[in-house]
Amino acid sequence: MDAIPLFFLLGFAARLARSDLKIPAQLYEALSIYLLLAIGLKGGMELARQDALHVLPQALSVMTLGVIIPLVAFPLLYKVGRFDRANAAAIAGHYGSVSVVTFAVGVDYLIARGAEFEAYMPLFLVLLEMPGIAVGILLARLGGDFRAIRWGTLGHEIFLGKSMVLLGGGLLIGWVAGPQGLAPLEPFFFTLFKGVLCLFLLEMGLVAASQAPALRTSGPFLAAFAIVMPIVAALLGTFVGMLIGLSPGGTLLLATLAASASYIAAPAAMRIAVPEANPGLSITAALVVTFPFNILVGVPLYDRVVGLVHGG
Amino acid sequence: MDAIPLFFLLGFAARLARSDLKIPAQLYEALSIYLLLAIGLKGGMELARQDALHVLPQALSVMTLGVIIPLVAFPLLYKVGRFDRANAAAIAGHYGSVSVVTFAVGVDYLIARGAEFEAYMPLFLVLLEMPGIAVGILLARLGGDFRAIRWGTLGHEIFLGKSMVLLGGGLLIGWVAGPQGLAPLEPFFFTLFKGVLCLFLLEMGLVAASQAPALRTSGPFLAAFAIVMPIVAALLGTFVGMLIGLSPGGTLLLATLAASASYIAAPAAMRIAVPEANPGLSITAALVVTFPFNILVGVPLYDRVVGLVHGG
Amino acid sequence: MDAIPLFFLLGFAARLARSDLKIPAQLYEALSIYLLLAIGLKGGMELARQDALHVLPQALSVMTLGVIIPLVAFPLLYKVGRFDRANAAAIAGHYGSVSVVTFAVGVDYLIARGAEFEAYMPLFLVLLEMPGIAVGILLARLGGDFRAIRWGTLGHEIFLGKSMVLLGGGLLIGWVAGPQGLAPLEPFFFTLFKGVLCLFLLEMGLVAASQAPALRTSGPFLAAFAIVMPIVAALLGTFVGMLIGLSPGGTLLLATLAASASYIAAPAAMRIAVPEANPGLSITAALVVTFPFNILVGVPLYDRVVGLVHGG
Amino acid sequence: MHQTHPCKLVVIITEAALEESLADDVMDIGAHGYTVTDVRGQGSHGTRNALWSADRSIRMEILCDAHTSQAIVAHVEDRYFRNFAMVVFVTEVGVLRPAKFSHTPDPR
Amino acid sequence: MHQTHPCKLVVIITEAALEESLADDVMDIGAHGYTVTDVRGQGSHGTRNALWSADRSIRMEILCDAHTSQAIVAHVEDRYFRNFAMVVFVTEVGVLRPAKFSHTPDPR
Amino acid sequence: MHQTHPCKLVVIITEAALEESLADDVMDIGAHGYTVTDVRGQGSHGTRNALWSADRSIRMEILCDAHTSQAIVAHVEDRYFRNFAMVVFVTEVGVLRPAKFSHTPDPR
Ligand SMILES: Nc1ncnc2c1ncn2[C@@H]1O[C@H](COP(=O)(O)O)[C@@H](O)[C@H]1O
Ligand SMILES: Nc1ncnc2c1ncn2[C@@H]1O[C@H](COP(=O)(O)O)[C@@H](O)[C@H]1O
Ligand SMILES: Nc1ncnc2c1ncn2[C@@H]1O[C@H](COP(=O)(O)O)[C@@H](O)[C@H]1O
Ligand code: NA
Ligand code: NA
Ligand code: NA
Repeated sequence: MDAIPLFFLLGFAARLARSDLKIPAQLYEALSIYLLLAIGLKGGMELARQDALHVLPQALSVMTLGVIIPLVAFPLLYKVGRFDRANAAAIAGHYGSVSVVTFAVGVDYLIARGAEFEAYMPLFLVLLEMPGIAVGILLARLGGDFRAIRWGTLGHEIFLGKSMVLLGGGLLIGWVAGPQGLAPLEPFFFTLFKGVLCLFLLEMGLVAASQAPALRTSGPFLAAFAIVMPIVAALLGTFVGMLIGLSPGGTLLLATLAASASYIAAPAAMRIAVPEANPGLSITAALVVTFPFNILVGVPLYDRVVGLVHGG
Repeated sequence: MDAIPLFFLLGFAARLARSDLKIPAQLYEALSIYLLLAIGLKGGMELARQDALHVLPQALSVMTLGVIIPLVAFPLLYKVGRFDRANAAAIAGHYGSVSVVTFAVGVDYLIARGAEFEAYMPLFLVLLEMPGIAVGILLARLGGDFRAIRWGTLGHEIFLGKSMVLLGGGLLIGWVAGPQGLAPLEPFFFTLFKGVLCLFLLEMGLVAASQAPALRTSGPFLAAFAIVMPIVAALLGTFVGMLIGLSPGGTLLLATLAASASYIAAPAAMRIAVPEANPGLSITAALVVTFPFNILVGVPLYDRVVGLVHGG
Repeated sequence: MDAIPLFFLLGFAARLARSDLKIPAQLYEALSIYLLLAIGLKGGMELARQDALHVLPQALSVMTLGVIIPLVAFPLLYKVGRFDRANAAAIAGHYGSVSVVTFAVGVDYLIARGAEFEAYMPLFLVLLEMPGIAVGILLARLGGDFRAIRWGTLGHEIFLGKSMVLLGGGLLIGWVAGPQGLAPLEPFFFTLFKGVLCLFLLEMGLVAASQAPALRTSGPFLAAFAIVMPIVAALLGTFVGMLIGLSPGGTLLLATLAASASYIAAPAAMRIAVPEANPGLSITAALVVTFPFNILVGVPLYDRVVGLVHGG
Repeated sequence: MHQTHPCKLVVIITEAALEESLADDVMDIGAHGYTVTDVRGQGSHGTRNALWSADRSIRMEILCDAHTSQAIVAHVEDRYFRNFAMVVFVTEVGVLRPAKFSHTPDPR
Repeated sequence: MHQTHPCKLVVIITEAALEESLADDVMDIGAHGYTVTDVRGQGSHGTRNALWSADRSIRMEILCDAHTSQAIVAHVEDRYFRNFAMVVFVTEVGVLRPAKFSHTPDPR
Repeated sequence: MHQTHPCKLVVIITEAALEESLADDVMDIGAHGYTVTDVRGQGSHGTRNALWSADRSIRMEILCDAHTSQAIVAHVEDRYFRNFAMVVFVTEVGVLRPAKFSHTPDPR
């Protein structure tokens, strides 16, 4: 059996049992810096092997996907869920953006099964990180005073946030240095990747469990949304994947990205750009429900879906 | 020559010379999390290859060993050493439990010599961690008000302490995932192990030296006890190892475990369960005397002993 | 293209763009501990393969180089640059000492080109770290009250500073343990080296950029000095390299060491020994100008020089 | 007008091992919150340099009303002083929303 | 003689996300400096255990004259209280060089 | 009854490089202990963001009697103010066991 979900469960259980196990804050930072850089480097290295003209149209469609998802999520939250505009928009933004670790778990899922996929998928990960957040912020401001939007801060949060810089920077370095230039970095950034990912999932389990109690207060609708929305988004992702002619593996990864909700970039950006939104809601949905759902149930589920559509 | 003791000596010397070299607290945490998990995973993976019926009786005898050792240590400390009940019990508990790093050094000692040993020995490490601590706490309370024991906290400290969760959790994950599931984690958790261990020993040297001055105040008896006790315990361990039919290598490791004193799990548990005991005493004995003694002198010594008895 | 300078540029750019990317302080500590130890170990291991009589005379000449460089730098700063004695001496001390990371980049430069070099060069790195600092401190005190020098503290700072202990200690361990003893540490300390170095350069970029504004206040002379001095020192290093019969590769590394300015050992020592010197000046010169100059322009430049002289 | 109202600040410096139980205690006693910082230091129990787990210390500060501060001080003295490295001090500060830190209704 | 002069100490405990903007604010308002510590804790917004990025808190302390402290308190209350986990308190301390922390000339 | 007694709290914020010598100094001067926290900040010497070794700052707080606080303040001003980034302030706090922090016998 694959070890990754086990590490998450260990962390989750340990925290529920009120164990004193803690991952030091700076270790958490170090692990996420490593994961973001490594994924970016890998994607950039593979991108160096592609010709731009082939990837460009795909890239545009993928970004469109990032715009559509929050536009689907928002009405659900605002009209059905009765959240106020700010909270509905903030949560929608989290689901419009992506979870790097969920992506990594998807990649691992394919590798474990020896399945093929477009090795430059991390490019799409990078492209999907921003649009959803931007749309979420705009939705929050549609209410009225657009002037209230501090575009400077906004752009800064979106393009210069830690995760964008590491993912995008890694992508750029990998692309410039190319496979040859990265060869000597392979033992550190690629060979160790899965081990580090497991450690990070242990931490994710601890964090998710520590946030779990908030579920009670946040209400049943949000919990339902946090399971339904990923599935809907995964279908959209599958559709776009087919549309742009990705391999089954690539399609699954795009579906997984669509289904994933951001808990690093989005929270940081929303806190500054939509401060009136309650960060607890987005985090609880994204981290306590959607993240575990995706890595434990979602990925295999989406795989079956992709299998069906590709089969047909 | 093997590098491990050299790293300990470097740290020890650097600190004695009042160098400003420090291992950041969170790096120390990170290293111990890694070591505990890695050892657990290795053991679990090997356990997956065994049949329970074969291991179970061995496991029980090993746990008995964990109960006996503190029962041997306590009277020595209480009657001969004239420590008050709380301190005698607390120190006994430290020696009843085990040192993960000492075990790792023992394993490395065998590997360096290409000697065979039961690869599932980490199971015994896990089983030996708790009983000694529990016995130590009970001995402290025998004095009178048993009601004073907060069993809840006690059990919590023993079973949910950081090291138990990581060792036990790793064991479980390794056992469930099996050799196949762990294969992709090998480069991170197993290939790097010895390097990380060296870094940790550097830190152990710094810590031991920083505690060394306490030896003067804690008196000669404790110093003597911290050398005699490991030897006695090692003999008990050797005896049990023979009894349950372990290989010479396995017997050496069991002797080493018996001889080792806990400085992670026990101090944490005792501080909560036997607060009136002076933590300085246990730490000084376990860390400043017994730990260096074991990794520098003890392991080779116990190896000779095991050689004799197995030879005869 | 080689990835190393790219990581530095990424960090530098991220900081200039005011990204919130930060390398946790303790990760920075951990990385530098690793790099210092790894370089020391490597050098010691190779030293074990040499005979002392061959290396000794070289070692002495190299230490002389470390004494000469600050004596060249001081008058430039004091007379031409019009810095007061304390600042001129402190800056000179920084350039007399060396930068471990610059050395590592030089080594990587040679490896990438498959060029040969004396594998025990780290010995010279260790030998060059101290003399420059000592000379700088003496120059600062020449002004008058030599009694003001607290030789104890001074020696302590120089010989027991973090970087000396790790470099020197690593060297010793590597030398004692030898290639065999270090073999099991290779995956951790050597295989991962370049990856860790890249991460550290990312951080160096962040730091350099954060210090960049100081350039405006520190004036044009210092900026010029921070480019001219490395070149002058590199020529001295090249000369000594030829003199002691180093290979072209070894000569380049010695030139690189000479050209590099310390930003770990020297700042720490100077802050205590010459507190009246403004640490901002040395740091700005060494970190914001000289370090990037060396890794981006210097090393290839010195390589050409060495090529010429060796060719001729 | 942003007038500040008097409020007590209780500061407890002790072994990191006590963090959880202290947090539970102060909340039970009636504090509405607390802030914890990792620290190192020296005192009658010798130096605690945070070199390793058992060597770590914390600094917990609690804003509360006079009554609660009394109760907290009394509790920690009775429960922890004898067996743990610990220092406690109390000081008077000004806060904006006294109600946030006390049981008494907000005077504003 | 090392006499100390009265000075205000403003302490702000809030979400780490605000560190940069708070620093800019207090300097704009007229403080000459500030000190930041990483902390964790609990309050009306629940526990913030610094387990991960968005869960981190900071403690910023600012030494300044009464006028500036008033302005800082007013500003943070207006700008941040509604939407952020935040606690602010002010206390009186003694400093050696009052000029270092105020706009008024040094009385010495 | 848990009455508190007046005591001085001296706080020194300065470069991390001074931690060891400051600790030695205050103990020599007569303090019975101290607590150190890692901090970052800004002041007349510019920003110190703890991005790297030489950029780190510490916050040392010392509980002591008035006499000792005077001596500490005087010492650090004479010895360090000219060459180091440093801020010092003193405040009055209440402690439970004054004897723990002073040379004078415990009034209790
Ligand atoms: N006089 C003091 N001033 C500041 N902090 C102190 C003082 N005495 C003790 N501490 C802190 O409180 C902890 C426990 O104190 P103690 O119980 O005296 O060992 C020490 O490790 C210090 O961090
Ligand atoms: N009564 C209190 N005493 C000390 N710190 C507090 C208190 N209340 C809140 N805090 C700190 O301020 C942060 C935000 O407070 P709040 O807005 O009440 O959630 C908390 O996470 C604590 O770190
Ligand atoms: N007004 C202030 N309020 C709070 N902390 C300060 C203040 N001024 C300086 N500091 C702290 O003291 C350190 C040294 O101050 P300075 O010598 O003014 O650069 C700074 O890095 C800050 O951490
Ligand atoms: Na998504
Ligand atoms: Na034992
Ligand atoms: Na140099």
